[in-house]
Amino acid sequence: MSNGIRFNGLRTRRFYAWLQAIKVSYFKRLTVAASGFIQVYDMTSFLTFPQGGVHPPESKQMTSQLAIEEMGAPAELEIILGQHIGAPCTPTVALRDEVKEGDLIGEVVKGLGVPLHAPVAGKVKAFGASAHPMRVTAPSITIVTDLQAAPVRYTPGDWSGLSSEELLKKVHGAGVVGIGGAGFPSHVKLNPPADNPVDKLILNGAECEPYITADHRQMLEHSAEIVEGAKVILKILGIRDCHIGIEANKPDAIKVMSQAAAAASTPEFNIMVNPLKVKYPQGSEKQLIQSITGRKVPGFALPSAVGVVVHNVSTTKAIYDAVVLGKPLYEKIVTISGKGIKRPANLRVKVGTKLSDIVAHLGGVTPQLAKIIMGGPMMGFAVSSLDIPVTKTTSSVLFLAEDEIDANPHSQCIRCGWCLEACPMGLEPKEIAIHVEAGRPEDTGKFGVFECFECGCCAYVCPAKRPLVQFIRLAKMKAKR
Amino acid sequence: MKDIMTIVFRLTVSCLLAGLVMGTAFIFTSKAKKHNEHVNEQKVMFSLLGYTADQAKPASLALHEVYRYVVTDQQGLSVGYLVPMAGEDKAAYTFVAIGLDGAYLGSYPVALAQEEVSELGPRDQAIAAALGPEKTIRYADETIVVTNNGKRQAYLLPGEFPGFKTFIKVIMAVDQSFTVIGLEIMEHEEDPGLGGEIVQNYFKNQFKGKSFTALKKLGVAKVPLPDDYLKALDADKYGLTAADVAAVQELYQDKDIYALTGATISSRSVTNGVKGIVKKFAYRVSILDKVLAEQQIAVPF
Amino acid sequence: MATDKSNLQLVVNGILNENPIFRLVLSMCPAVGISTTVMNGFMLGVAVLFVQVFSSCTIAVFKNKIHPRIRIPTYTLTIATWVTVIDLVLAAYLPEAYAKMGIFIKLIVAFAIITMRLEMFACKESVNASFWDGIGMGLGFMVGMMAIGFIRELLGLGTILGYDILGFKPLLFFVLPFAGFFCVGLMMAFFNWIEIVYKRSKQRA
Amino acid sequence: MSNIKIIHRLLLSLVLVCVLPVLAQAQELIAGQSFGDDNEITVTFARPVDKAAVEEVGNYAVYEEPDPDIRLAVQSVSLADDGLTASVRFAEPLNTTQPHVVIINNIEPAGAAKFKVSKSYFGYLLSILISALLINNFVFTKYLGLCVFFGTSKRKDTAKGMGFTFTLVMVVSAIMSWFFYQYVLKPFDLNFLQIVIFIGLVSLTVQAVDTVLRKVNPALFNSFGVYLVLVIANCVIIAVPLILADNEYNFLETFMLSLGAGGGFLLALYLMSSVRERMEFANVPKTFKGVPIAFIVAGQFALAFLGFSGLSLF
Amino acid sequence: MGLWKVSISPHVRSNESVEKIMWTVVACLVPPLVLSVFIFGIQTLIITAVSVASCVAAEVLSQKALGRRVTVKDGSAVITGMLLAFVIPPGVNYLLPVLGAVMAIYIGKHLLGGIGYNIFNPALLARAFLLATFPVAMTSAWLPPLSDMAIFSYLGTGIDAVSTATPLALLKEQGMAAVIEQFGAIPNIYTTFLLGWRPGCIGETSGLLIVLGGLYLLYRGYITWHIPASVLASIALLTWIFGGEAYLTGDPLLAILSGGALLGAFFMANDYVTCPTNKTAQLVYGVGVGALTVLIRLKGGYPEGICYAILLMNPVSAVLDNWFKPKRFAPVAGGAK
Repeated sequence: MSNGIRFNGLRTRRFYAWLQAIKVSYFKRLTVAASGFIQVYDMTSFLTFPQGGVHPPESKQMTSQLAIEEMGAPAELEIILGQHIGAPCTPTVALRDEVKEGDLIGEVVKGLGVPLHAPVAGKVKAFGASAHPMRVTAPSITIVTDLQAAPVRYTPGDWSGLSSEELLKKVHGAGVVGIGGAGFPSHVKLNPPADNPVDKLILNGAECEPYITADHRQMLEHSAEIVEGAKVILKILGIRDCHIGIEANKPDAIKVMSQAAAAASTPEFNIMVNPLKVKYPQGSEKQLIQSITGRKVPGFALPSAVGVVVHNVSTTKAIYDAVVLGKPLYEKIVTISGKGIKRPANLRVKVGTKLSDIVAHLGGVTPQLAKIIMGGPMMGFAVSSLDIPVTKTTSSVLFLAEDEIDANPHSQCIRCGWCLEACPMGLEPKEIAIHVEAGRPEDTGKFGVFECFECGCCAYVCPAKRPLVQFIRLAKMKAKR
Repeated sequence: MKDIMTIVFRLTVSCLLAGLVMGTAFIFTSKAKKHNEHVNEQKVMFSLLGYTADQAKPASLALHEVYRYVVTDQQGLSVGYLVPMAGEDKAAYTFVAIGLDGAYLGSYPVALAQEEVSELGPRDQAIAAALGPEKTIRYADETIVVTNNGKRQAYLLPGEFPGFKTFIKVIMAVDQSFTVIGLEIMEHEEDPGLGGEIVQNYFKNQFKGKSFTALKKLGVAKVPLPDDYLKALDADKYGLTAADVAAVQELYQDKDIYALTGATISSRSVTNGVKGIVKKFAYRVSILDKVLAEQQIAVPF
Repeated sequence: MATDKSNLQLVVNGILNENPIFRLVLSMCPAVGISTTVMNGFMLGVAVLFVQVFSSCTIAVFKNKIHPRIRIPTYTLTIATWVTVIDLVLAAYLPEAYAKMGIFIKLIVAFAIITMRLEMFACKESVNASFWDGIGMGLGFMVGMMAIGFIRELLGLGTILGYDILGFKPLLFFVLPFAGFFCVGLMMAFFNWIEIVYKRSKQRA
Repeated sequence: MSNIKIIHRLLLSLVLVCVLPVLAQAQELIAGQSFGDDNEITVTFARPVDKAAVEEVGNYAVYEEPDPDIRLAVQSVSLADDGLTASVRFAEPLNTTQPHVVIINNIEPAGAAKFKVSKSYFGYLLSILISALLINNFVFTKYLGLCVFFGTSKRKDTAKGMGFTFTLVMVVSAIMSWFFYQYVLKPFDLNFLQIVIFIGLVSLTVQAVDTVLRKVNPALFNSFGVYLVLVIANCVIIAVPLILADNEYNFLETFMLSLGAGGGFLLALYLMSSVRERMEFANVPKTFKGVPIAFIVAGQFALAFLGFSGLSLF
Repeated sequence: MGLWKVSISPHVRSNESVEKIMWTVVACLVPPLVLSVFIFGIQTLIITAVSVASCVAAEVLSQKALGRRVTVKDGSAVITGMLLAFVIPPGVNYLLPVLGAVMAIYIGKHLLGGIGYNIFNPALLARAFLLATFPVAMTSAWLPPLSDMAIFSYLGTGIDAVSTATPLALLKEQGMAAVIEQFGAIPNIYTTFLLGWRPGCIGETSGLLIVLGGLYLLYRGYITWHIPASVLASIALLTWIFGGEAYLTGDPLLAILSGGALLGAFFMANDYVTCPTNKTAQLVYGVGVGALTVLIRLKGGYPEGICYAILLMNPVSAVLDNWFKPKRFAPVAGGAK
């Protein structure tokens, strides 16, 4: 366990994590109670990846016990056309068209992508540009909600008779993308290249980023649906094994999911839950695959290269919705947390809802608010405006207060080497940063700068508070071949 | 081809020119070099004997070099001394061979010019020629006997011994009863500021006046140098008169050598080295004297 | 392509603009190794001056006779010859100083500065110019060595040319051999600083 | 890289070939002998010997090799229980830099056993090597070769190439110089030609290495060739023959000295270049940029290398 | 709506910082200092104060002179000052640490680019400098430990009159018997040395407190076990093999307790800036430090070698960092794409 005693400033917190695990992990409770030594042993016996990683304060207690709350449709929605990796959608509606909830409003004409659906019934008001956390602005469709329209009811249908192609088409048609991460179209993932036989499905329930509890609540409240979705995926892929990886700090989810998995497992479908050690970035695809299967995905390759397909639990739920209910993906569970918001919550919001509406729904912000982040605190984007609409991939919006963020100025690198220890990819962030600082970003290729997925572990641990991720991004930009 | 010819030709010419220049320089300087080589050493020797720039040496003072060799032949090892002969003819030398037990083995006249005696190569050749082919010789060391008006006054003993780092080369002067008259460090590579302090008066002058009996059991004391002794040892610096110095010296005559602070090993090496040189010399000179007297070999000392 | 500089300019150039130690950064070994006293610097300076002047003149005299393909060997031979001469002379007439400088006198043969001046200057210029250039370079080297020697002797031994100036030894450090590195480094930086300040004042003017 | 490895292996095997014969010496009755404490000689016999004869102090005659007429006083002799190892103690500390001759009379029916105790020659050779490599490192404690040292220590690869080239040229030219010195200069009293001859031999070696490399291994030549010219005008190279002529080294010692000097230069260059590559990113004051700061760093290296001073391994 | 901060992820940072690390190290160095007052008298406190003050002053002046941000608050100069005082004898002139501070901070650190860019450990560099410049004071100003809490008794007295030898110097010059004669027989000598009642440098003697401080740093995760363990283990092992009259008879425990090995292993060798970052490299580095220490102790010109051993290994860490790279997570063949 190379990182066993690494980031020890966090030792106290880790101890609490132990306690938490002890309190509830019923299947290990007996051994855990035996002795302190076995406790440590027990902790490390959870699956994990061997190299790097950090354990930031989890801060999940603010929302982890809050049930998913429906947030009604706001008066106006802005639906960004490019919500996935690939080409943005082209609108299929015209100005002032009436749309119903779930109607197709955008489609990809050429290239990779999924269709877009109307989250509400209403009227197309404008084709404009919305604020976007990464791209400043992005083309969008504005829909004025018809507040009188009744919500659509979906009923489960039988899917067992459908072939894998038909299932895939349903997934595509519902506009399902990987909603835990970058928004990769799910139907592509479900159709791996033929030369790489896939034998394992992994459902990612790690949710390793601090604060976020959307997947956690999803697993608690929709365990049966997730398991059913997993079965759909297994059927599409034509395989038997499904692992659900859940970090050990969500013992209730582990319990519920285990029960659901046990109930759903048949000779055909073998679904099991793997508790994972609490360590960031446990939920990163490569790390998760290594934790559960021990396989290493080579650099720049897809998980299918090692015979694995990974889906987020929420994506699985969306696939369930698409296939079983026939409901397109236009709602999203978003964790709203942080000391900067009056009432933290796990909200089910319509895609296209603006942050300002959410803030209004939750009673406004507190005076301590210092930073608003879309996504997790480790990899999310700080935003400067509340006009940004929620997309399919938004899993959380954090309103952080001054004491939750770090605003210290950075100093020179002291070569402590902590970033080397923290990097899950085995890179040398300090060297990359020093090269970039000295104006030689083109030399950073040899330190593997392109393998970096910007998990932020290095910058998190850096005692000199150096903006290492920033340097790395700069290096990536400048060192493009 | 023509190119190569010119190159070869010009190179040859330049080599010849260079050789000419160097050869000329060599011829012009070689004599001065021989002359100047030992000037410094001689100066040190006279200063050890007490003759400095102010106090010129008397004309009656003479230095006689005795070279010791180790001789190997069928019988085994023996020792030989190249001694000058007394008399008007200054260029006469004899090689006196003595067995390891002190017995006289024979003497061989050596044909050697006086200027050549201080040079290792010609001297070795001359001795080898005198001894005959079946004996091999190896140069060991040299001693200088100082006479005044034909009477022995002192011995000058050059020698070297291992110091803390590399070898320490010294010249020391002892009188006829082997009491140390003076010690001069010629070469050393001890640490500057630590062992390098052996060249300082306050260390090397401590040996002055140590009698042979005191020397034989001389040790090193790791205590600070007393103030009065320090002043006496460096009399020039503190402006002490000779009488004062003598009085203090008397006081410390039988004391051990006070070690240099932080350089006990260097101090001890010098002490042991000096001890060894004098002890060996005293032993050898008694044997040599005995043999010379027995065999009635006339030497100028 | 004769030089357009006067004799005096050539000499000054060697001492200031193209000082072999501080500006050209050549022949650093003696500058570090034996620059502990002014006298040492002076003695080695004299030796280098001699070799430089004589080599420069020799090459300048024979510059038309030297085949370009054996240029470097010829330079080496010339320098080696004159080094041998000065080596013999010093060994014969100044044995004490010779002993102090040890192997460095013989190593003048490998000083890059001399070869460089032959290659850059003497093989193109007249005997007269070469002579003055040789003087300049030699003096430059000597001045550099003496400057380092001055600092090291003053700070290390408290003396200048053997005369007691301070009456005590401030920092033994400076006469230790390796202090040469620090002295040369700091002095170079000092000259760089002067240059920067000079340039800045010039710009302002 | 692989070329460097080949050279490395070559040098290593050369060392072994030169050193093995020295190791393979053996004595008859006396199986081993060495200096023990500062006043002790330890003797190991090949077969059990008579305890009384061995422990009889009067049976011993011991002297330093250059002083056969002065016998050292043996204080006591004790034979260990195994009957093979005897410890001879002396009244006074021994001067272990000199070989000591020990004669033990009446120990065998055949008569006396005579043998020499000295520090092992192999150890002496190694100490020459280690001394040139570390203790008297040519760059940091002898201050030679600084121009090349500062010039080529900017990049690691250059430094490595330079260091290996130096070592090669140094070993070859030193061996040639040694032959020349021993068989031409000394017998004919031409010592004053030392400088010319040695620098000529160095140039010749460089030229030879250049030609041979170009033909035999063009790849290696491409990586080393550029440095070869620099080698000629360098005092480290010429210093080795001068030192060995001064100290009258024999062939093996010459080899060890040149190898150590070359290795030491390589070591210094490699360390310095690694450090300087790191220094490139440092915010060095403007006036110190470049050579001055390299001097300061080299001074700090020299300060650290003081740690080796006074080191005597064997 | 107010203005919110915008920056690149990650938005949360661990609460460790350079200042925190440095000041924790300073805190760990305080107990040995306090003990040294009782061992060698109040002047150790004065020397340390002078040393720290001059290091801090040198840092401020250097940074002002070089036009850099003054970062004296981060405590690194304080550490250098304390460590410098810890490695010089307790009986030296108060001027020595001032000169040492200039060497350590200006020449050793700021000329090379400031914190993070020094190649050699500044405190040890200064010690080597002082040892070369004031060889007598640095090798002989050892004080015998006080037995009666008379902490003012050495003030103003001639140090020459009381100076003594360190155990290692005694061991080197006169052998084990002399050490036992002066400090007591074998089992007792360990406890005496562990508690610090022996001549030595100001901070190196109180072994127990140094170990405790080191363990606290280990617990906090500021240092890892690799360097201290490999340094101490290699010193112990090599001393055991080569340090005795015959092979395998050396006294490893004495070797660790009698010199600066503990201080070096816990507070000097693992200085972040000058040690390698890779863990394997750190092990190699530690063994190198240990081996050189034993080499210098047994065969070298100094009784204690850890100072030079660390200095000699410092530049090697640049090499080791190049040799030992972290294990990449399945890199693509042919290097970076």
